[in-house]
Amino acid sequence: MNQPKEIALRDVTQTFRGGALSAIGGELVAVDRVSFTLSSDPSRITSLVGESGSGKSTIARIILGLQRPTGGTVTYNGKDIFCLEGRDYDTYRRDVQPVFQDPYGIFNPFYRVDRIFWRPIEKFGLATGKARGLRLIEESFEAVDLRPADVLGRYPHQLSGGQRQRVMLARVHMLRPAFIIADEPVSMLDAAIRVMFLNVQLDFREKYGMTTLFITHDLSTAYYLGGETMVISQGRIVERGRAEDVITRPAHPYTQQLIASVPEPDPDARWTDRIEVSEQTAEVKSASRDRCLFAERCPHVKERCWKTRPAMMDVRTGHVAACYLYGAASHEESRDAAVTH
Amino acid sequence: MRLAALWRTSAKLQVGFGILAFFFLVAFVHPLIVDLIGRGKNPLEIGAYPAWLMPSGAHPLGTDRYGRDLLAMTVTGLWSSLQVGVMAGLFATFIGVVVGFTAGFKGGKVDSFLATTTDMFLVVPSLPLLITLSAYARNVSLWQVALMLTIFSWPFAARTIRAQVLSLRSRPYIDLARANKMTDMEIIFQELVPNMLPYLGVGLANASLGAIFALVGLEVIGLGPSGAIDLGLMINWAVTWGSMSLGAWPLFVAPVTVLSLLFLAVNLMNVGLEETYNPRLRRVAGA
Amino acid sequence: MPETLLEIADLHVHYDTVRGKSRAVDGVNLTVYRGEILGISGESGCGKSTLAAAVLRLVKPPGYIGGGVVRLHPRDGTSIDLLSAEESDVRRVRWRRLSYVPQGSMNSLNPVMRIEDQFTDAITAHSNFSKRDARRMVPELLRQVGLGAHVARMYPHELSGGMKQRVCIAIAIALKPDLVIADEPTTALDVNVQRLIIQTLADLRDQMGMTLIIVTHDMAVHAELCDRVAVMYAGDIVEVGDVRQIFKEPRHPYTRALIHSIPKVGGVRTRLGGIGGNAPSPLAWPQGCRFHPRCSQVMARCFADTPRLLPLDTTANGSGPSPIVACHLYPEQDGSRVTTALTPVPQ
Amino acid sequence: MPGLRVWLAKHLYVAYAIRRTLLFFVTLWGALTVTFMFFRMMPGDPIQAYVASLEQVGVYNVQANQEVIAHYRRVFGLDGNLFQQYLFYLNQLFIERDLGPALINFPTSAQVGILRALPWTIGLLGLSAVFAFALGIVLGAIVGWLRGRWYAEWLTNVSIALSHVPFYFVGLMIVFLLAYKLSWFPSSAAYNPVHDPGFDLNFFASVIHHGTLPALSIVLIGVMNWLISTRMLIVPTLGEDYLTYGEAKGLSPRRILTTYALRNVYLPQVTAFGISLGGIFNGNVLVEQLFNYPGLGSLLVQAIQIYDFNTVQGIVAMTIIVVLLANLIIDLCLPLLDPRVKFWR
Repeated sequence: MNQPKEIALRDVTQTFRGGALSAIGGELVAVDRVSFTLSSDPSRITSLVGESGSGKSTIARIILGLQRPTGGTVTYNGKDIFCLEGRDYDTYRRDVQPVFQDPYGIFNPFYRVDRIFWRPIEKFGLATGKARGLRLIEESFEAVDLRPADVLGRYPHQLSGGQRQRVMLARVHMLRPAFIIADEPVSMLDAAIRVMFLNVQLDFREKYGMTTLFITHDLSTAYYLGGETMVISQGRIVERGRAEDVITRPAHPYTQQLIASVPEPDPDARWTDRIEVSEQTAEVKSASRDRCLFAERCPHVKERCWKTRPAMMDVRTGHVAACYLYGAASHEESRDAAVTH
Repeated sequence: MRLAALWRTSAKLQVGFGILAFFFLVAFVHPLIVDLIGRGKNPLEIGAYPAWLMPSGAHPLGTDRYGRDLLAMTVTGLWSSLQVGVMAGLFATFIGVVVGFTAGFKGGKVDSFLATTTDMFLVVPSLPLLITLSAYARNVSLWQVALMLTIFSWPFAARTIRAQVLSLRSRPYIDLARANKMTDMEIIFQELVPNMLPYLGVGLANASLGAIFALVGLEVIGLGPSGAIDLGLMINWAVTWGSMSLGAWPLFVAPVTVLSLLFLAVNLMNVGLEETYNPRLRRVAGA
Repeated sequence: MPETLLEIADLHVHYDTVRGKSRAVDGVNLTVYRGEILGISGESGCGKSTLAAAVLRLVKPPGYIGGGVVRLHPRDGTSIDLLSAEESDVRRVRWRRLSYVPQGSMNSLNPVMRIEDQFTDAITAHSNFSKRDARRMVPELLRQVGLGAHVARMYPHELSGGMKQRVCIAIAIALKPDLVIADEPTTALDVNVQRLIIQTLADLRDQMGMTLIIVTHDMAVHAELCDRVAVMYAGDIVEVGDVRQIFKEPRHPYTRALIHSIPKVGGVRTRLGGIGGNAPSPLAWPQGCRFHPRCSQVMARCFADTPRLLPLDTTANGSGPSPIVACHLYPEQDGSRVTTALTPVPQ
Repeated sequence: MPGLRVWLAKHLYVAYAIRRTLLFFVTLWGALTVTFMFFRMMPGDPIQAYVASLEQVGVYNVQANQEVIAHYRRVFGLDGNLFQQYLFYLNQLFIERDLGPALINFPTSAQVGILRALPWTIGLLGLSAVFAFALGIVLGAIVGWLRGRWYAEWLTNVSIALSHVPFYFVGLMIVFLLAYKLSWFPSSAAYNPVHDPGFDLNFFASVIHHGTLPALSIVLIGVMNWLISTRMLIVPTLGEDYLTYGEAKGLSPRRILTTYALRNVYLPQVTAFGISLGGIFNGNVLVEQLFNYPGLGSLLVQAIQIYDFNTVQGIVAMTIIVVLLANLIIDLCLPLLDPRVKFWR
């Protein structure tokens, strides 16, 4: 793993059109010009936090090459991942591996669970011969606190949710990819197994130097993992920085409201103020998208917020937020500036 | 659901498959049965035996107007009906699989085009066209009859397979297969097809049955394309010769019972498969 | 002693599945007092949702009630054992005395009926209101959960998850019942909607004096909302106590591990322990104390006999009603059994 | 243009109706083209076959007058290349709405015969199909709701056994039993010729009396078919969350079955009904032939036997139009059954 590997997203956009949506007149913009970079050196856990429908899962599918975005590019070491051929495609698949959300859907019910391991071993040539392959699998089982006897030779419906998700982790451990794209892997697990899962995720970074993009809607999980945190809302990255900064000293009004709504597991720290959330029904939001999308609900809304989309402004070193409270540059100006220098 | 597990949990599937297997067995060994009855001479020859014999030891189903043994005729008729049915069923299922998989897997414009085309064929009433075809194209071979029947039975297979593929395609294990660098073809044959085997099997049975039903329909109104003896022709003879009024019930009852049992068998398999394969149905059934 | 509203004594709920008999709820004893919010917590598969379904008598085949008594003491009616009473009697009690906010509230609303019809069919079924009067009550009920009157004419698929949940709450309080049971009311909701739901449920107790049972695995929701919390493990209750006692001085090793494995936002970040091993299967609960395979303070006794749910004497560090624990770490002090002797009921 | 899209967004039903109507025309055009191609690609030439049959009757000396054949060919729109024939075919169908001379009662044009036979088929087929559908849904719901009781399971198993037996099988059995053995009902013709068609009571009585047997053979099997499919749909619905919620609300079982379970089953079943019409027409052809009921079915068989090309082509086109129209009407009524339809179809 000598020279650093990098996945770079530039202005990635995904709009859904057609079918029912054309009946609603227009399209749904799921991801709206998102740019960020994941680097394998230094290996780091980046959590992408957002509500359901904010586009975070769509970004995961785009990075994994499962869905071609309608705009912008995703490059791996400079080359567009949707135009990779031959060796480049192989290395990309080898270095970027997923961990999915639904433990019940990740196994093909027709085959035994072992196939999850033998397919990549054959495809990526991890081990020649059955014996060496088996040793590789047992080694990975140790790392995720699973006994091979409980799992190997069984069918998916014979395993519990927790066991299944740990099998996925064992698979990732065996492959040792440079990047793990984990799409809400813990949201369907109980507290006890969830913590164990997160600890293994931390080990992957410390021991094996794997960089993880961890997608979740749960702020406490993001905080527990540390590393870097990005907050996404309605398809746009609104805030980005070290986990401690973003979660304990949130800059963007949206993040502040999000943090305030997380219930404290402490009876003495109950909420005292009441919140009034104006509920938009599902009908079309007609206003144009070239503005700050949080303007309707933002306590500090200004004239400029309605005019143009804010760029990412510096709040403190390594902590940026897309809000005019911290600067005046609009998204367009900053993008042109970025292109020139 | 593993095939073995599927087999054990559904009694309906077992009974249905049992009946079907029995009929296929009888059809395969029909020359032996015919020889056994004929004891040397061909029981299907005109004038082989006295006409309108009632069922007896030598002739379990009696004889028809020209003294031909009915059991031998039923068995031979079964063989040709099944032959045409299975051939048409295979053609129809093959086209259905190709169309269903392309539409379901590709999605987007290809899917909407193929779906509309399938609906087009579904709406066209197939029997009048088949009748026209058989009226104009006299004495055609079994192969051509099977092809004719296929034209209008492939949409049914295509529709069910497309629905299946659409529901399976969005499962996470398909995305995982892509992450394992598996190509589209590998995904279809290694991930999708195994899960759909029960549906493909029953789909084939349905398509074949539909073809037999259409062919028998043609023959009952005397417009059967080919001259070979088969169950439909026997019913036609029974009706035109008024065998019921002559009290020679076997000529009518034998083919009708065989065909009804065939329908029952396929139906049982359909219901059995649906009950064990549809997770929501199973949840309610407590499995 | 606060007034008792609901008594559950030795309740058993079993399922006959293909793989054998599943003893989802296995001898639960619990008392609910009027005007409080009782939280029922525990990992998924511990039987808390089955318990709620049993109290509402909604257990459907292949599940069945294996035994036990669930006695409801409504304010103005005669008390009724919900399990043994006639179906017609139970149906009279439903919604007027005892109502329910369903678990999967995302698809609990009938997709082909307008929201107001979902209100009126419950109201007209249990009161002598006509359909028109019932329809007039709807806007007021919607306002109480923060929804506009226009929602009444809409269909479920036009509402967001949070709105559907609040509609279910509004329907539950339509006839001012004595007890509302909410099963996982905040799961699968976004954070700010979750907070709104918690606030709405708290209002039911504070402003309308209703009694609630909240079933959820999310301990933080219990902390924000409940007065007392019962922790369930492997089909039985292992600890019941005041919410501060449960969070600050948890007695049972399982409760302690549960509290310890909640990631917090803010504060120093240390690695949490979590609980080793796997959740036990209801087809074969472990012998003796069911937590012994995963318990850090397991003793010889724990393998042999199952500890009984007993109140600890509170004189030592009395803080509110005495905590009730089922663990051999706390040898039986005063030997009095909890809730075995039901309060005498005037026949 | 964008203004229209926004307006459509407000009036979802109109957008849905436009989409379905466009799809109707596309499918109609496609189906008619398929039948056109089918007739043209058939082995053998309809005119030759017709002339050959005349020759057997000894009416024509074919070799002598080739121009007779040329004349027939032009009249039947079979001259010129394929594309010209296609234009002639479409023109016949939609613009002139005259299908050309029929051979059945030459020279009256084909659509006269077809339009005379259409009401009988619509009456027999339409009524019995709808009746079988309604009865099937109700029985299916009851059997689904009472699953486990012996009579419910017994009825289900009988239905499974008989639901796919073809109409004319049942027709044959009914004729044998009711008409021949017990002779309660007449087994042929649409009405007693004694009464001339008109709006008097006994004409209707005899129509119903004659129509009972053919209708019965369609209804009997249709009911069982719909019973099975409804039960298959309603059993999982009984496990849905909103049903448990209805029970928790303490609603009466009857109300839960109708407004909660059944209303969610209407949508898939009504759509399936639309699609099944094509298939029902197939069975109907044979039933009409068996009971020589003067509908499109028996007209078709007559036309085939004398190679009446125009009538056959007209009947097929008419069936397609009728079935597709019925489907369009059903599609347009779907949103009333289930409001979500406007969104995802």
